[in-house]
Amino acid sequence: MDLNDTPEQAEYRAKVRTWIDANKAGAPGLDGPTAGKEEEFIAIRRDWQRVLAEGGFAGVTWPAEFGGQGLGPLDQVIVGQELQAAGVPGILDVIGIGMLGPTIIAHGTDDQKQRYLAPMLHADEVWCQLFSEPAAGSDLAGIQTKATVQEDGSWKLSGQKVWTTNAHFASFGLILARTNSDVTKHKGMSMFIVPMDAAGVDIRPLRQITGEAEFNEVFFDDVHIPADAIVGPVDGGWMVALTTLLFERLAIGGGSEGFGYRADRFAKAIADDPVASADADVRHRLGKLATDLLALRYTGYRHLTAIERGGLPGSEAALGKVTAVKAAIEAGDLIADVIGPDALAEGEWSYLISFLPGLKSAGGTEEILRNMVGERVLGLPTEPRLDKGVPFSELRALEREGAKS
Amino acid sequence: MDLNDTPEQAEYRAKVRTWIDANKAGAPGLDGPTAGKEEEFIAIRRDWQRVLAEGGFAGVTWPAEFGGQGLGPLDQVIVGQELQAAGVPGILDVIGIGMLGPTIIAHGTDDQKQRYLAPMLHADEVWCQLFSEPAAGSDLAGIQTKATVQEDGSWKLSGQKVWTTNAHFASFGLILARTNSDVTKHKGMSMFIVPMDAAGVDIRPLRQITGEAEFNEVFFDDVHIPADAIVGPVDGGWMVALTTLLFERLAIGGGSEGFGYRADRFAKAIADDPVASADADVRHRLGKLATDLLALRYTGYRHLTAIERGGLPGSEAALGKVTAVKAAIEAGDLIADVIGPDALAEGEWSYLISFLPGLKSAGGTEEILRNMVGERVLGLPTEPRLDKGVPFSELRALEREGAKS
Amino acid sequence: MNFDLSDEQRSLQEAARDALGREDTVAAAREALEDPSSLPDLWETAAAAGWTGLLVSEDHGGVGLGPLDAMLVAAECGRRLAPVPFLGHLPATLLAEGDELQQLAEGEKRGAYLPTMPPSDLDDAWTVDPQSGLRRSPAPAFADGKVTGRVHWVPDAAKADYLIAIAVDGGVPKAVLLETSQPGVKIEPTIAYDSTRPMAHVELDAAEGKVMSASADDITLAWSVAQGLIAAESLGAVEESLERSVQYAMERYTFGRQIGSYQAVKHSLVEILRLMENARSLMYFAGWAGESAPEQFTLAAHTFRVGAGEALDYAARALISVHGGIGATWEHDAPLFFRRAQLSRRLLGGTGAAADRVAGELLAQAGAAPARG
Amino acid sequence: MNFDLSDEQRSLQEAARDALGREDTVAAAREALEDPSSLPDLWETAAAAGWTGLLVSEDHGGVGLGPLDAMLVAAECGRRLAPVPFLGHLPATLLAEGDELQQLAEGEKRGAYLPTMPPSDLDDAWTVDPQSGLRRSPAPAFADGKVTGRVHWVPDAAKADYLIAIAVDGGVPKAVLLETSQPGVKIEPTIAYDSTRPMAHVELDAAEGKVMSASADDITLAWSVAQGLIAAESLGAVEESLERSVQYAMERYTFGRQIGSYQAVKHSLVEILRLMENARSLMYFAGWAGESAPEQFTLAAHTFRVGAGEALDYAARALISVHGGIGATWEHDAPLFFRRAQLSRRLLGGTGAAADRVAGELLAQAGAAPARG
Repeated sequence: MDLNDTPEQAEYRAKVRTWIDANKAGAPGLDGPTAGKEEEFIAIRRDWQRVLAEGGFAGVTWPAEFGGQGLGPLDQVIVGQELQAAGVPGILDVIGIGMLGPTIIAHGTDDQKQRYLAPMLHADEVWCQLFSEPAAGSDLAGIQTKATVQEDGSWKLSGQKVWTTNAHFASFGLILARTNSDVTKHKGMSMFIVPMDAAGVDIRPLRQITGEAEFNEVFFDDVHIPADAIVGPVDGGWMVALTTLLFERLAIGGGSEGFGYRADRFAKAIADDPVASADADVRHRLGKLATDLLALRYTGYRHLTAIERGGLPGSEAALGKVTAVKAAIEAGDLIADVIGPDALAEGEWSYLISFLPGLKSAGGTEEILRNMVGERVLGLPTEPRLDKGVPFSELRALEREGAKS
Repeated sequence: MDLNDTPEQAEYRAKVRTWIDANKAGAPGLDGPTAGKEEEFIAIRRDWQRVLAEGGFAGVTWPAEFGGQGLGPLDQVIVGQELQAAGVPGILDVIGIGMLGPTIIAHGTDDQKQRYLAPMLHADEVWCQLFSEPAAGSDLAGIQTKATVQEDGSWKLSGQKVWTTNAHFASFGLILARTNSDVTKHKGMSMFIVPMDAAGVDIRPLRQITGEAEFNEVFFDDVHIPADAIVGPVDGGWMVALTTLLFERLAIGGGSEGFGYRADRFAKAIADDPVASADADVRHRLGKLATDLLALRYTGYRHLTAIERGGLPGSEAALGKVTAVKAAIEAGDLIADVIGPDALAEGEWSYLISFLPGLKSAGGTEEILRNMVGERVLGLPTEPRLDKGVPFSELRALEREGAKS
Repeated sequence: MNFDLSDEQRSLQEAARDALGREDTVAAAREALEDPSSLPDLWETAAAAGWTGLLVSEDHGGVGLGPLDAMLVAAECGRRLAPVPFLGHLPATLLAEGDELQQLAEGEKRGAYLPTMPPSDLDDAWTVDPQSGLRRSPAPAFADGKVTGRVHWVPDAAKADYLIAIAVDGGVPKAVLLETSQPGVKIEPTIAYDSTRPMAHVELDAAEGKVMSASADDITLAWSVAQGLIAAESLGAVEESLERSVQYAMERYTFGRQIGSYQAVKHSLVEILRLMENARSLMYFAGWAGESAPEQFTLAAHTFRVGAGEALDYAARALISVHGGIGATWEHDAPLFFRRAQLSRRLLGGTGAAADRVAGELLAQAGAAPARG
Repeated sequence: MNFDLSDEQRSLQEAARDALGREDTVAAAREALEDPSSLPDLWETAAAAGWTGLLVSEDHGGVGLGPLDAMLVAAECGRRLAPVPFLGHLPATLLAEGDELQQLAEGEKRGAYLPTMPPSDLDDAWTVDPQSGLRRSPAPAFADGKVTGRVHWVPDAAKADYLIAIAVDGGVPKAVLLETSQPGVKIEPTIAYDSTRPMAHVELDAAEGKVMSASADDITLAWSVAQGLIAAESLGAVEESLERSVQYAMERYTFGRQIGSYQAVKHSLVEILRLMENARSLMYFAGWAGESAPEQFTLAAHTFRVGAGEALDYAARALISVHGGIGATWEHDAPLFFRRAQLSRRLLGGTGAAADRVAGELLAQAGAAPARG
């Protein structure tokens, strides 16, 4: 058990720290945008990503030939830790750099790599991920957005995506679309690069319970996609998507400590109230949820160790989200019980309480996640599937029938 | 909202009370048998059931032609309430009188009614119910005990039953057995009366966590069953079994108040400890579980009202068991947390804590019960079934295959 | 034995459902989050239906019904998240007298009861919810005919004409009727996470009012009725949450099946049903005790508060979860039920204090009668 | 960064698993419920493996390992419900000195630590578990070189040669070594719901012992190590419960499918996994803190106690449930894990007091450093 850096890591950490010390005067603050100043905020954060990229601290794990540093995921973690310790924000385009760029590196053509990676790294062009759809949440392979090949080999794209972060200022999106409905659902999808300013693309903010629009809906109405914008083979989009999701898992596995929900933050809120601090019920609840959050912190170190050894955390790592959301809900409930309705007024606790129901479903419902872990980690049998071996085009009819039987 | 008796009920209640006052001097106590005195205990309780039957307080709802009183289920409840209020036990053969007798009345032949009902009523012959099997718990229709018809029309019975209350002193059992494996599982069962002293019947006590044998396993090895011992049609046993289960539902719906788990009983245990009585955590837990138990009490009155109107409580009544077990587990945990390991020493709390895990699965697991209520009450769709339309003899092969796919 | 609603009570329920169905109060609840002034005022509806005088005898202009009837109407309001100012008004009518009572009953004036918790094992004094924190605030004081003190999180105060304050004089509570327009009364509207429940803090500075004849028992009763009313509103919201959840679980498919066919979803919906049926039984308990067993009303009303609160906590989160991500968006109705759950849980002492009082009542009974059990 | 077990630690685990695999300790646990004398004595096994001196330096006859190593072995014992008297012996070796320490380390003598809770927000004094009830008992008193007092629910005392009592002298705790055979020491074996954990109450009546040089910090450390050890035993039992539950869920069919394919069962088994992985991370936290961050060891050991306790509570009930009715019968192994869960939860202050201490530690940190967060 050793949480210390290896000599190489310590050296890299010192280098990162030196660079941050030299550059932090020019860094923006950690706060999000204030109302009406969103564009300015994004411009500032674009600039800061550019500075980071030039310092070698964006795309740390990207190969050097694409502007990256060719370092390991632990080095990426070190950069994140040091930026956080210095109170300085990281890159703006976390999804592009962390997930979409690596997908293009893995599956894109040389031309695509040439064209897109450098501007992504420097935040000249921010990217968004266009996978989820209203009718395809947990069951991503059920997407209905359709790309139809044209005589000239280009594609026409129509459909709707949802839960799209950054869509409103992204230059490009990586979009999963159905290109063949006559085969089973996993086999008829392809992945495309779509310019977000193309004719027929309509981006609408999607407000959450908090009142803030963390996500967008994106509508596609006969959007023209050139033939060379496909990533990976025609009808081979599912494998490309799995690559993206793998990088997502790596990003989540390495970085989070209870999704930012820290035991000490919650303890502070209770400590402010001497009556609550001495109440057996309050203390019991605090002790239990704090235990969960500390478990997450140290689970994170286990995952980092796995990553350092060149692996990935096991599938059970996904359970960290369950614990984090559960403990944070308990914390929100506890703090609002202690503070009373005042906690529901605007402010951090109100935001926390309103944000959590959305987080609960984000990235797959808890039910799907438990299925996945039960099957992959415990080896439990899957449920009977009604959609196996059925062409996508016939699925709905089958669904109706299955429901009746 | 009126918990008072109707004039007719009040009159009947007065009659019951008068009879109890006149007869309670001869009644046994409420305690269970002491070790080594089980036989004596049963003999005394047989005698007491005979006295009750002669007074007209056994088989209250049975038709008069079979020795009953032809009264309604509410009158049955009144008898139970008055006996309880007087601190006097009820009948010994609750299962026979409440469920098996009515089944024979509904499906038996005249000869069967003639032969069996009167001795059952007077506890000259106690009965047991032989439905559940080790491999057929939640899925009762999966029973494997087999009855094979002989040339002379009699049957040979082999198999194993489990969770059989009173088997060790019962004269007869009502047994569900498979008589045809070439049809789907619900269609190949028949119901029989089996003498528990027949050759080939082996009764073994099944001890629970408490150490007490509340149930038995019963083994059948080529037991001879005469042709006239079948209840209902050949291969028509499932409908007969459903009748028994309906009477079980009536018995549970009408009688219980949280399965005997009363809020005041648990409050008393906490009130004995002044530190616990003032502890916010303890009080919070007590307040919540007591709320659940009081909800059960008043839910019971809603069910009685439904029964009084000639109906049955809705299927959601089955959820009462979930609440009762949950609240009692919480109570056991709370009381043992307050008292400490001493609560686990012999005595009422140790018994409670050890008894509950068994009660949780008794009468169907919570999962099956929730499925049933979700489908019947909320109208939710069933799960895909792999066993539909498949002859019983092929089921296991199909199961194996389903698990692999 | 007849532990069910009467025909009259069913008619009352249906009439309430009809009356409240005329406006889309759920959509209004969302609009009011951004523009509180857009909240419809349902006072005329309530007065026309006789709800304003529901608990007032016919002699005083009311309709002379009981707590169960009031809870049934409150449940219908809760189902629709309808901003009917019941929580403040109805308990006020239990304590007011004379002409003012008549005006309140007939809906000519609006009342607001300043929720004041009777002494309990937690606090051996009359207290009010604090503005913030777990330490409860002392109830206003009564001295020289004047009331001084601050009461927080008062439902329906902003539009009230009369307040019923509970002011304590040497440990003895008095119900005092004040006009909101009079000197020494300051009403500060405050945030409402649930837009349909406008809240205010009330500051009383040597305010002179009419002292009512209500006894400490009457004042305790008003508190318990308020507990029953907020619980009933919660129960109504649970019923609606379940209905909507079941509907979506039938419509939505994933992996080729309706999501309601999956055990995880099915069992969660059954859990709402279980909690809802338990809460309904506790409402009947409170209604029956209010009518036939007054000595059990405090216990009954607080168990209902605890049971309905737990049910709504669960149901509101499940309503969102069953809808997946879309259930957590601004334009969806589910978050409005969630907001209702969050605020209700913390008003009028909160469900935590209600659970404590349930424990206290039972412990007192157990201690007083050591031979029980 | 290397937050994983070392190769040596894995070897230690495997060796423990081998050593404990020689006897069917789970079956023995059931037999001992009816005949406590039938419980196998695994002392020789423990001594031969060097476990008796696990935490003792090589200078004093031990093997000089750390708390994490001890927890790893304890987890293996827990997995098999093996009656290895660790809870009493190992903390005793942290406080003993000299020849007696050597005897304890080499397994020549058996020690039993009398669990004594350091002051906390709950009780601002050194206390021991009461015989019954929520009010904790004062720790034994030290006066004129003699120890007087009563310590309840002491693990492993019945067969011990030496006791380490914590006796308080003007608020200051002293660790005192006593011989069980000496005058003034009375050991009363008591019931054990979990037959593999023989418990005793210890009565000290002006018992004269050797005062050790242990400081209050050392004595707090012994308490925390005991928390970690009982937590580790629980974690091992959880691992075994999960393994057995999964196996049965694969073998058992209902309605034509393996029960492990149903969401209700699957999600419950995943819940065991979730709680187990969290508890394992907390064991690593405690192990790492014990070695590298002693100032965090109290917090870490108590979080592990809370996390592992919650995991075992859940896993033991789930193990029974997944087996259906048969899982609740005497002849089945599942109830033995349930008994382990029930008793463990209430020993050494109980998991409730551990949660309270976690809260206390965090509240103190938050109060002491108001700028944090």
